[in-house]
Amino acid sequence: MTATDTLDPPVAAGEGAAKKTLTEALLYLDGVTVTFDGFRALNALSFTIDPGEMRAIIGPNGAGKTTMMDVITGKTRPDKGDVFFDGGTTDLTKLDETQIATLGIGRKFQKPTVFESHTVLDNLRLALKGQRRALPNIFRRETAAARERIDEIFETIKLTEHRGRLGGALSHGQKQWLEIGMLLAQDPRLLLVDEPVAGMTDAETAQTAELLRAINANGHSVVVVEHDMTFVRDLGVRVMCLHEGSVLAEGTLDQVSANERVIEVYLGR
Amino acid sequence: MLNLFTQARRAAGRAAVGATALALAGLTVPAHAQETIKVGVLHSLSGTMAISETTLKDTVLFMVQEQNAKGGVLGKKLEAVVVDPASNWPLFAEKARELIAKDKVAVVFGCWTSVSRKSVLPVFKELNSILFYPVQYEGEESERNVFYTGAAPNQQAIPAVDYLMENEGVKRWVLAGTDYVYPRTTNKILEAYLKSKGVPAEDIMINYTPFGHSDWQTIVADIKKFGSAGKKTAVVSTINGDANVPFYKELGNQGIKATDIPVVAFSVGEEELAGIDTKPLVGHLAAWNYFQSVDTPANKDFIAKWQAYTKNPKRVTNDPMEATVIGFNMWVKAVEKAGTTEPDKVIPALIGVAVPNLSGGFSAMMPNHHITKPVLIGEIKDDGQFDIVEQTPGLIVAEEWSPHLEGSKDLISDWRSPLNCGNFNVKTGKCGGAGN
Amino acid sequence: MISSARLRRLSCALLLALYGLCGALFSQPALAQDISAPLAQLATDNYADTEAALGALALSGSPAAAGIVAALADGKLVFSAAPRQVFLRTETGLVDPLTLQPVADPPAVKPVRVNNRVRRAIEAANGTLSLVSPDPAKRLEAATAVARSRDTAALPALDLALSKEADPKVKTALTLARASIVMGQPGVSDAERIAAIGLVGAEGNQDALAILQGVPADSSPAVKQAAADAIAGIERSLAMWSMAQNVWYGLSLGSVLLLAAIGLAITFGVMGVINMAHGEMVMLGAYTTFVVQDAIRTYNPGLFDWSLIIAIPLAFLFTGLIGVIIERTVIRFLYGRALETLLATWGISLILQQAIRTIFGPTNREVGAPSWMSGSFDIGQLAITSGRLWIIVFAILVFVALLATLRMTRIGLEMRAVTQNRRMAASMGIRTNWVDAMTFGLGSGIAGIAGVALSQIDNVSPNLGQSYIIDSFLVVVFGGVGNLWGTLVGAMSLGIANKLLEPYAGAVLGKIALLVIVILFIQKRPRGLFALKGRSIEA
Amino acid sequence: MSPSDTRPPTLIPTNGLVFLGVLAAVAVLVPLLNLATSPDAAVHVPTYVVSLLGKYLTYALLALSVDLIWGYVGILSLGQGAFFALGGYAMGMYLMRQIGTRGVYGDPMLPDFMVFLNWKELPWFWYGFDLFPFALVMVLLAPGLLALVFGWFAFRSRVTGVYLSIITQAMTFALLLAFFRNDMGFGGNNGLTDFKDILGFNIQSDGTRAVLFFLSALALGLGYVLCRFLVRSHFGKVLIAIRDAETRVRFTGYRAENYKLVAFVVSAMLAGIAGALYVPQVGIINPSEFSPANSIEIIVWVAVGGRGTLVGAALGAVLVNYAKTYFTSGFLAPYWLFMLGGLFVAVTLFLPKGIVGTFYDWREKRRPSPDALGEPLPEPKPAE
Repeated sequence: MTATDTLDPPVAAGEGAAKKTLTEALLYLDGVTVTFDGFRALNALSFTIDPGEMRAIIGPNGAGKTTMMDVITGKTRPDKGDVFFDGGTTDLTKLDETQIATLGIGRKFQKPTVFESHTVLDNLRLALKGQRRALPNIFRRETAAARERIDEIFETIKLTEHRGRLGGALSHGQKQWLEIGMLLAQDPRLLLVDEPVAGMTDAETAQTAELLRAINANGHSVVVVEHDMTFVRDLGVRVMCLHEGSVLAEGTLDQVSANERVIEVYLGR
Repeated sequence: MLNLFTQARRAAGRAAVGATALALAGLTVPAHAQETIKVGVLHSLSGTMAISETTLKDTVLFMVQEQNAKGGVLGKKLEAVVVDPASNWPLFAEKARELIAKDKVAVVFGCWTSVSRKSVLPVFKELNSILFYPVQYEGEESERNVFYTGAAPNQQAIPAVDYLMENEGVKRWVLAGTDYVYPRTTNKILEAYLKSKGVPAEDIMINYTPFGHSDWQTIVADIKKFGSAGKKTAVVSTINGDANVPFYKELGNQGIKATDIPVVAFSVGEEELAGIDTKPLVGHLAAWNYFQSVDTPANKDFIAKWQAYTKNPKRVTNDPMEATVIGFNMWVKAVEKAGTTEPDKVIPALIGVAVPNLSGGFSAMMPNHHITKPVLIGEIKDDGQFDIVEQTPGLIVAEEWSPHLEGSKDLISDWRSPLNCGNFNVKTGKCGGAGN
Repeated sequence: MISSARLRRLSCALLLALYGLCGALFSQPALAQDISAPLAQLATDNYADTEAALGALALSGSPAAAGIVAALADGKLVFSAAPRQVFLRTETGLVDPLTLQPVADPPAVKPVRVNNRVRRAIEAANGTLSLVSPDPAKRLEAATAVARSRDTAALPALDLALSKEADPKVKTALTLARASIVMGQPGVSDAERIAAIGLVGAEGNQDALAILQGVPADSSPAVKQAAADAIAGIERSLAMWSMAQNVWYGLSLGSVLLLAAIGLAITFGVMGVINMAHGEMVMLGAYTTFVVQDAIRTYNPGLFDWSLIIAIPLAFLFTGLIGVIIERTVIRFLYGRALETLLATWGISLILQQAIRTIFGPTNREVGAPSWMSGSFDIGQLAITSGRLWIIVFAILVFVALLATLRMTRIGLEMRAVTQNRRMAASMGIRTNWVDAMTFGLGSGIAGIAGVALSQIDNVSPNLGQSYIIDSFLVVVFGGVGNLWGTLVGAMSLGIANKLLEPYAGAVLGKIALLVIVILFIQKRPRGLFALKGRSIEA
Repeated sequence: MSPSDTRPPTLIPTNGLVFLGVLAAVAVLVPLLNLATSPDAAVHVPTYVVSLLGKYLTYALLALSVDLIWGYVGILSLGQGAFFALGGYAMGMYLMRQIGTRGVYGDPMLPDFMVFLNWKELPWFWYGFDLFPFALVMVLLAPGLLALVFGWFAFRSRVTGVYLSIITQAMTFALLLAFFRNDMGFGGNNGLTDFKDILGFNIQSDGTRAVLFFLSALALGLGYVLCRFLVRSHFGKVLIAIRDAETRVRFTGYRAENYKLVAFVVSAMLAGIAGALYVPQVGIINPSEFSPANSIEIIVWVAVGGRGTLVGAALGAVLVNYAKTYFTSGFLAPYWLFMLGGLFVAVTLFLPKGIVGTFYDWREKRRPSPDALGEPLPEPKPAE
């Protein structure tokens, strides 16, 4: 037993959502504050994600959703607060993006970001879990296992027939899927997915929801940031609403969308 | 293998190798029929040195025209081949090679900076051609294929220092230069010379600045401070080209007048002064072997023709131009003496050739491949010209190896038989420097 | 400074002149000297003779002497070889130096030649004459000259002058001069010496230091101690002043850097064009100044002092126009491809350099300084040169004007709008093409204005721009791309750091050290001094 | 058969084969035609052409080194000339020591420039350069170490884009100033020159020149193969990924700075080798090789030839330098800067992808094939 294990879960101001203790949570944020030139992007943000959980995060523009992801993935250092991963064993604020990615946190950007001058296949090859050091990669050869795994992912993201095309030549939706596929290839324990269905058709949106549920079912924890309420409903998971850098409400989608404050600042009447 | 190559070469193989030959066609222009004698001009027309060297290119073209008007040389017309080495030192070597090997020039007039000369030297030695080098330089060199028509340090620096000591009673010296070989060597020589004249070390300040130095505030203030110690102080400037204008402007701004701390420069001539308002600089000095203000009929005639040639009645003349003119005339005379442009005949024929210089006397090519020169000291006038305040009574022979330097005090050069050596050591009696 | 032989001559002259003055005051009539001998001696090409003749003239007390000396200084004193005779050249013709009557039948003449040695003799003669001058300023100058000369022979003359002097300022100067001389003289009492040391030490400048260092080695310990204390005091204060002086030099260099970089802060910083032709815009501005001055010299020399003022708008318009042309013909096809702008503008810079070389020739062109930019003055021990002061003022004015243009004018607003969100700006009816052209024109025009200022301190040659381009980029990047204040602070801090390093490391090592510092600094702040912070955007 | 079994890109694509073929032909024919034909023969290649072409080849290798980091990693180094010059200096120092007593002062130890600056002892950093293997190691080590230290700092601090470009320029400018100083002991402005022989062979003899030419061609060929090998490996794919989306690469778990560093060091070493081959062929190395303008020119070569194509970089270097040689002689000499400047502007406006890149585009258009596995076409993205 370490001292941290005995810590009581902190209670967020004005909000009584149950919090897991540090040791139980896969991801643990406590009192995280980030300020840019006087603007508080995150204001004492606290929440936890359980192993195997999928969570949807909603909130108006500027609520701090992307900054939250930046903090978790090491792109932005918080001014204050704790960010722990894997049952409190790892302090994410001490690590950089690469180390965090290696720990098993994958991230999909708001704007789909694939390697545009690589083929779809090479995009997956690059993302596939494996050797990450520079020098050994000069002489690396592709293994049969790797090839099989890539084929599997292609099946999942339904891009098999596009494998030879350049990443930059894909449609917007295809890029979104490729990026999710790349996340899968990394085999992370936690996926952070930022607006995965922006710009997708309804059919594509539904497919994406299905895809994410399948990923979650495979044991990956997922955090999805999304505005599309239909999509969030399709996911059917616990929802958290951010506002002005802290958690406004948390619960099922119905609970959250019934919250007066949420309606006021986000959903509208 | 090599043997095979040489044999094959003599056998003049006529293998048809189209692709490469085609690819190289642009580079290998067949030599022209030899109805003219070609004269190479190797001066930068662009880049940092264009400022100084362009005039020398014009001078050679002018001399070629003049000579052709007189009927050319050996009954043939001269033809100038101009290339632009673009102030790029490796390009100098490349262009020299092109002039000699491709254009088959009989002689090359060129280079300004020491480094450009050093760069082309191996080429001239290898291809056995002739270079006339018209700029004052640091000495410490004498090569069979090069003829130096500019001043060695003893033909410029030392007389200038003597003048300041005798006429201005200077006791304290600032040796300010650009950090390259000419100022370094000249200042080493001057330092040794001043010390031999009893100037204590604390009365000599040496300062080096990089090329194109433009912010002189601190250094000029230091000079001012050094000069306020109660002893008459002078600045000996070996500051190069571009840096001079801001230097003199700063002197003027900080109110250092020639009557307080005179500056004697070795790299500032009429051409450089054309870019400065000289009113604040009146009285500062320069030492050269020629000034445009030299009052001789030969010079007046030359200036008139030059200004007519350039169609610019304000075009100035300067010392390296005179050196180019002297070199050109010497080459013409030697070719006529030898009856051929063959370098192996012209090189020995050049020794002993004397041609009139523009300051009223004759300059002669000495066995060390340097020429005899008068030394003139001039004070800057407000019209950008120089007032000649002193002229050595006779001609001075170049000390290409300075007796004031440790490494060269035992060396001499003599390109006549039987010595035929550019660095003969009189102590060891051997050719080849200090080689034991 | 002044050779001792000459000093002795000066002080003798001074002495005699003073006695002459006293003589004139006490015993009428003044003895009128015959100056025909020195006049004949002036008719020569020999500097030593000229110098000697000047000395004699100064001592002569002849009323004609001042005029003759002035004429010599102006190059208006001429002589004929046979007969050996001097004349003054006036606008109407030659006149006799004594009678000032026109010469009926002028012989062939040439000017009496002047070199530094003669020039100094002229100054000395003028100085001698100015000690009897009714103008206190002239007397002050003469007193200062004597203080610097420290010639014992001048002591009696000084004592005499002191007893007559009424002006307190001149009196102080004379006292100081006396103290300086007393310092090194044998047979002076310790008390008098220590008093002198106190007086001189209070001056606290470089000259005083030199005088104090001249205390004879065989002085008593008390005198030596007093001198050592005074020297230490002066050195302390001089060290502080020299620090201030270095900061001043740094500000001056910084203002030059600011001028050179500020146009680039627009074309590169705001528009993102890696503008390698920026230096050539500066050069074009400098050449505009040259053309303006050339025209003024030819058509209206009286306007010369206004030449820079006239050149500023012309340089702005001309280089601005060139900038607009470049933008319209080349740059506009390259937006969003910053690295290709590097390539194209590099090509443009080669073309512009060669164009100027073809038109104006490869050599430097002369750009003169108007009288209000010449000279220098002191604040305490701080030497301020007017030219540099004006450049600092000018740099700040340009900076403020540019800031105001961007902040307060319609075009400035549109520029900011276009750089921040081109599509949005376009949809709001802003003619983005026009704004692009104007912005590039503004940046180029500002560079042209900088050229006007830089023509005052640097070569006006086709290579002018090349020498500033690296520093300019360094300043903009160091300050933070896209931030004008960053450029200002960057330029000033680089300038001052350079000048503070220079006395210790020398010009070259100082500059190298500065470059290394900038490289290391960029590691600490990879987006410059004034980087904009904000929510990180992806990729 | 698994669908993932797609053919990996060949090590040497068609254009590479053409390039290597031409290079091999030139490498053999030029020395042969120089040595084995009489000077009067129509097909004779004069010696000056050999050294000229040799110089172009070293420039081509230098351009290749720039293309590796600029074309494939997006590092726009405006200081590549520094690595070239350091390699050149390492070779130059060896050649200086080979002069031995044949210098004008005949000093057995000290190069001439040290003698006339009154230096008494050889500075410590000149020791070892009398040995060829040591010099060869330094040719790689000097630029490599500089790149390692500089890159380690810069990439770790995530200095990118123009900021990186400008500090590389500051680096080469600082070195320029340093090497100009005579007190540094590298011959100041004059640099190192007047070389006599290399490994005992007269450096000016036609045979030596031919061998040096051949070696330059060989180095270029090997350099090309090495670069190809690197960019088509998994390592190379990461490099291209860094160029296009560095942040994504980091979030995928790669240490982008290490990849950049390796590429930067390899590139610096290639530049060093180019410099080492350049010096004996042109006969001089001096600080002007460090000048920022030189480094910018290298970028220009690559851009003219086609960034991110390797072959294009080499081609661009040869073409631009041939144009320079051609324009700086004869009646064009006074106007050559107009031509060169005009060329750069024209290339950016009309051939934005360079000669080779434009050729690819043209070929793609003629023969549309969605499968672009052969040569990954770079989409040069704005650096900032």
